[in-house]
Amino acid sequence: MAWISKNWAMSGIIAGLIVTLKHVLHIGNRPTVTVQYPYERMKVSPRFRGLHAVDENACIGCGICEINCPNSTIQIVKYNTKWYPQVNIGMCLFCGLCVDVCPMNAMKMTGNYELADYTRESLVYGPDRLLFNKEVKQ
Amino acid sequence: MIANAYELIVYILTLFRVYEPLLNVFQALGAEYVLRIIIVLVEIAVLFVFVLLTVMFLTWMERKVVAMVQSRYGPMVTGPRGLLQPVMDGVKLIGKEDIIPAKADRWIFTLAPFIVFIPALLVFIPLPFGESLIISDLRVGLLYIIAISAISPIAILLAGWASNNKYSLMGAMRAVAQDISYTIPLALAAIAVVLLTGSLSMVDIVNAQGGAWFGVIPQWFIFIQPLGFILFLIASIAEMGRIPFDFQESESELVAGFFTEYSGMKFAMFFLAEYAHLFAVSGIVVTLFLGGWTGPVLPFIPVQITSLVYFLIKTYAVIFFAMWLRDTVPRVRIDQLLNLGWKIMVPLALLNLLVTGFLVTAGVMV
Amino acid sequence: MNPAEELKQKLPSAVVSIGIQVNKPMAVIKKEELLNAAQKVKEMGFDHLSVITGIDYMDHFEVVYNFFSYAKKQNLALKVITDHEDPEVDSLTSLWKGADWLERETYDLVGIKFIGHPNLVRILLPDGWIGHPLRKDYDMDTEQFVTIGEGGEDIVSTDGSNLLRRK
Amino acid sequence: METDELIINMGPVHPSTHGVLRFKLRMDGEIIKECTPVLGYLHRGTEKLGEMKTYLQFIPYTDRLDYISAMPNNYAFVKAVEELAGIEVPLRAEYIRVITMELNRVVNHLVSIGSLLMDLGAATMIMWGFRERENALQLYEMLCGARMTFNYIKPGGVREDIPEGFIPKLNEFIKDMEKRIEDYEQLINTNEIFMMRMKNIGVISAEDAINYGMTGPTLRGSGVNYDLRKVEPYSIYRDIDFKVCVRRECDSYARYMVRIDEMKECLYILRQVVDTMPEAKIVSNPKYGIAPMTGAPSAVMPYFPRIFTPPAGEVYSRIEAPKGELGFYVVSDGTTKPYRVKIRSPSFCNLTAIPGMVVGLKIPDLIAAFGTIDVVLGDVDR
Repeated sequence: MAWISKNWAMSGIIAGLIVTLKHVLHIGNRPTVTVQYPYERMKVSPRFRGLHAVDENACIGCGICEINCPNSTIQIVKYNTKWYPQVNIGMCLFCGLCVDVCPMNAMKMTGNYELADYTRESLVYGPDRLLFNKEVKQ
Repeated sequence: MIANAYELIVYILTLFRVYEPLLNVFQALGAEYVLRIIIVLVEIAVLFVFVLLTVMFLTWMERKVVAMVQSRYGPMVTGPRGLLQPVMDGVKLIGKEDIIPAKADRWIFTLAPFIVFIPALLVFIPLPFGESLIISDLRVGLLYIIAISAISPIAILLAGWASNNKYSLMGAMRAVAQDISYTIPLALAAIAVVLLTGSLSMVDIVNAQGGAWFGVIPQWFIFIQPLGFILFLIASIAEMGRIPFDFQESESELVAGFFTEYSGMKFAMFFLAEYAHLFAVSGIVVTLFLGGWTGPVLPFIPVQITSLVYFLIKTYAVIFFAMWLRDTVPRVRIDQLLNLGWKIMVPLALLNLLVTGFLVTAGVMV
Repeated sequence: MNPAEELKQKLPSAVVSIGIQVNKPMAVIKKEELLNAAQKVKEMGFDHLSVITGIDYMDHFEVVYNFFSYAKKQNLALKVITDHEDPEVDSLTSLWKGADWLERETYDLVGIKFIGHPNLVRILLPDGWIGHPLRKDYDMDTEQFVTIGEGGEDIVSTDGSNLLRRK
Repeated sequence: METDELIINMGPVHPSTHGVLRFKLRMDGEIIKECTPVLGYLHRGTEKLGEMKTYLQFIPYTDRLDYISAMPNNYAFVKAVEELAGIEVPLRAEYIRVITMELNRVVNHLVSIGSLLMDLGAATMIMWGFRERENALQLYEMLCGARMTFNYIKPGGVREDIPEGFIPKLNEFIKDMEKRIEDYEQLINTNEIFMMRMKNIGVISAEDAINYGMTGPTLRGSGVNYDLRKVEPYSIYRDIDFKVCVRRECDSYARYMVRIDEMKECLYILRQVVDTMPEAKIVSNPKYGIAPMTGAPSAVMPYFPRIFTPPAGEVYSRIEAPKGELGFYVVSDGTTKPYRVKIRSPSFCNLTAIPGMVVGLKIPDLIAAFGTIDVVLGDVDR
């Protein structure tokens, strides 16, 4: 009898049922937390490490980011008579080392995280898609 | 007094003054039985459509309940609050490739989903959805239900064997062991109810629970048979194969149990059968222990409608309990399940039966 | 007295030299005496074999065993130096069951054979892999392709021409 | 009657092997006669990569070992390098490191308990665990811009100082977690079915556990009072008041309970660290870095070593990661790249014990025992 009361009194299961019922009825601070992604988006923090961005005026094309990239993601290519980094997002670790090492603080990482694409080629972000401050030059 | 759905249809047709002319037409052709067959087909079609819609609703409800427990929304996109999600799921499953494994037993593999699906629908025939809302009030209704639901383990075994997959086979073996050991306490608990009513007919069982003590407390068998109710509920959850007793699938152990290899529409049939079974078993629990469709009679509303509403409310309460339990507890182990079945539930059910029989014979309970 | 010195006192014949490996005492052990020394180390209370590291130094291999004593809360490292041609050391599986996989891993990646190991097969790489990747002379340019044979065994080949490959 | 043994391949794609582990099971009906784990499906050659990358470039790769709790991996490698080069770390950086690591311990145990319960059939717990984990990940995102693979701890400090609003949010998280853990305990701890599944399953005695080289919560569940944070205090753990959670039952339930207790202990540590954090905003060692050429300190860490060459030597340094003892054996030859990096991953060593634990049990028990061992395949295969 003691064995039955110990094992089959089901007090633990009943306690569990109460907790789950609390969630169903939203009793006590138990809200629904889902963010319905394509319709609503979470705000990313200012430090978020997403797609790169390169300051066109600051970048000197020195290639330090290229050397320091662990996955050889970055290549320095020629664009509009100057040299700029080109990032292959498909291989990028988003570790932020390129941002850390940039001596001119030209490299930044933006909050853009929706980087999926249909082809491998379109994952290579050339300077035309990375540069900002374009209007300053003209 | 309208006894079953056939007579109800006849009554409605008479009410709209179309039954007589129709009958005359068919009698003139000398084929009265054709009309009868048509009416029977209509009622069966109505039942099946109702059951299938309920099943689709249940899949939606299951996901919603799980989501609510887990602080999520569940399906939200298709239709209002995702209500059309089951339709989309159905469309998706129909569109899937129907894969038959190379070394599977093709015939049995194809046949098994049907053998699972058809009994799941047949169970509803003697189930009273409401006053006179019953396809056929079989005099052995309860026996019929228990017998029909005993077919599904055979189909599961066929499916598991024919898949030629070790996980499927193990799932099937578990399902059979589980079904056999839980049908016994299920039947024993039901027999205790039969002792009280003296009839296997589901309608009689419901009618026996129609009264009320002191005009307030309904005379449901749950109050007379609390132990029997608990045993029946546990055994029926085990019969349904839901957590905490979902050994036939036991996703994290046997991948998906006996339907590991199934895809497309065949998988959908297992899926539908599972939820049809859930609905049927909940309905049986309601009929046997929770007073079936009985409830306060309201004026101006046909008793058929109110009784159907009462029945559905009670059934959904039981279904909600099953879903709620599923979200709370882990799965027990197969040997623990069998221990529970044979060493605890069967003796308790026998004890319950003995006490009930004694009390009925002594005239304390009628 | 640190454990390395203690070991040297107890087994003077086995210990070649003692030193410090960044605040952890370390003893270099003769290859032949490893099992003996390990036995002694275990008797001294070092019951936790933390890691086995094989290092390729181009002209010789070093196998480093890092021990820890739960009772004394002390660290000890044993180092064995083997030649480069045919690196072989004694297996410690008889003393520490945990050495089993660590030795298999060392065999797999560095290619050091452990004499007396009950099941010295590759653990991380598929059977039949060519070369030991953590050796300095491992050929990094040869691509190796693994397919699964009829019996479920791994088949390694350097010819990937008949495989379905992404561009 | 003639019976035959059944060989079952559990994995590499199986719902409850937590990734791509494969168990070759020799079964007698439902009973396991022999269990052989087959590893290597996720082997990425991290140790070889360590030889090819510079010290700083290798830190992002350590994130990918145990991706559930990446911060201790970062720290373990950085600690090894710091010991090798003798770098001093500012106090505030150490505090930030401890905050991130303890937060990661909470995250790891949430995922561990959640996936254990999901394997046992109760899917609710993992969703609850992920719900709270999300809050922690948002904290990480605030702190270092990434949610799982941080690359945050650097030799000589951390990458950036904590941002504004981080501490209040952390306090909120701690407060919230304390309530949530009560929920978990009410849901799981006394559940009869859970106890039936976990008690006396996967028993491993203290001697065996030590002999197998198990560490972390799995070892403490066997009654060995051992925690590197206490035994060899690194960082600022010497000054922190906390207790080591030990259970003596040696079974799966004990290991689960250790994790629950550890979560509570982590919250206690976090509270202390937040309260006593030094105010000085120095989070990196200026001796080992160059200020950016533009002069003004950038938004990111100003003194971050761009080229980093520790002296030749070798070091073995271990920390108490959430899963157990995580060690890095680093050999330096005085160049910018390590000569050899050996990773002693806790998951790999803990998994060693599985074949011995489960013989004679059933498949569901294997899942329960395996779930409480808590492995991450990225950590096992490396």
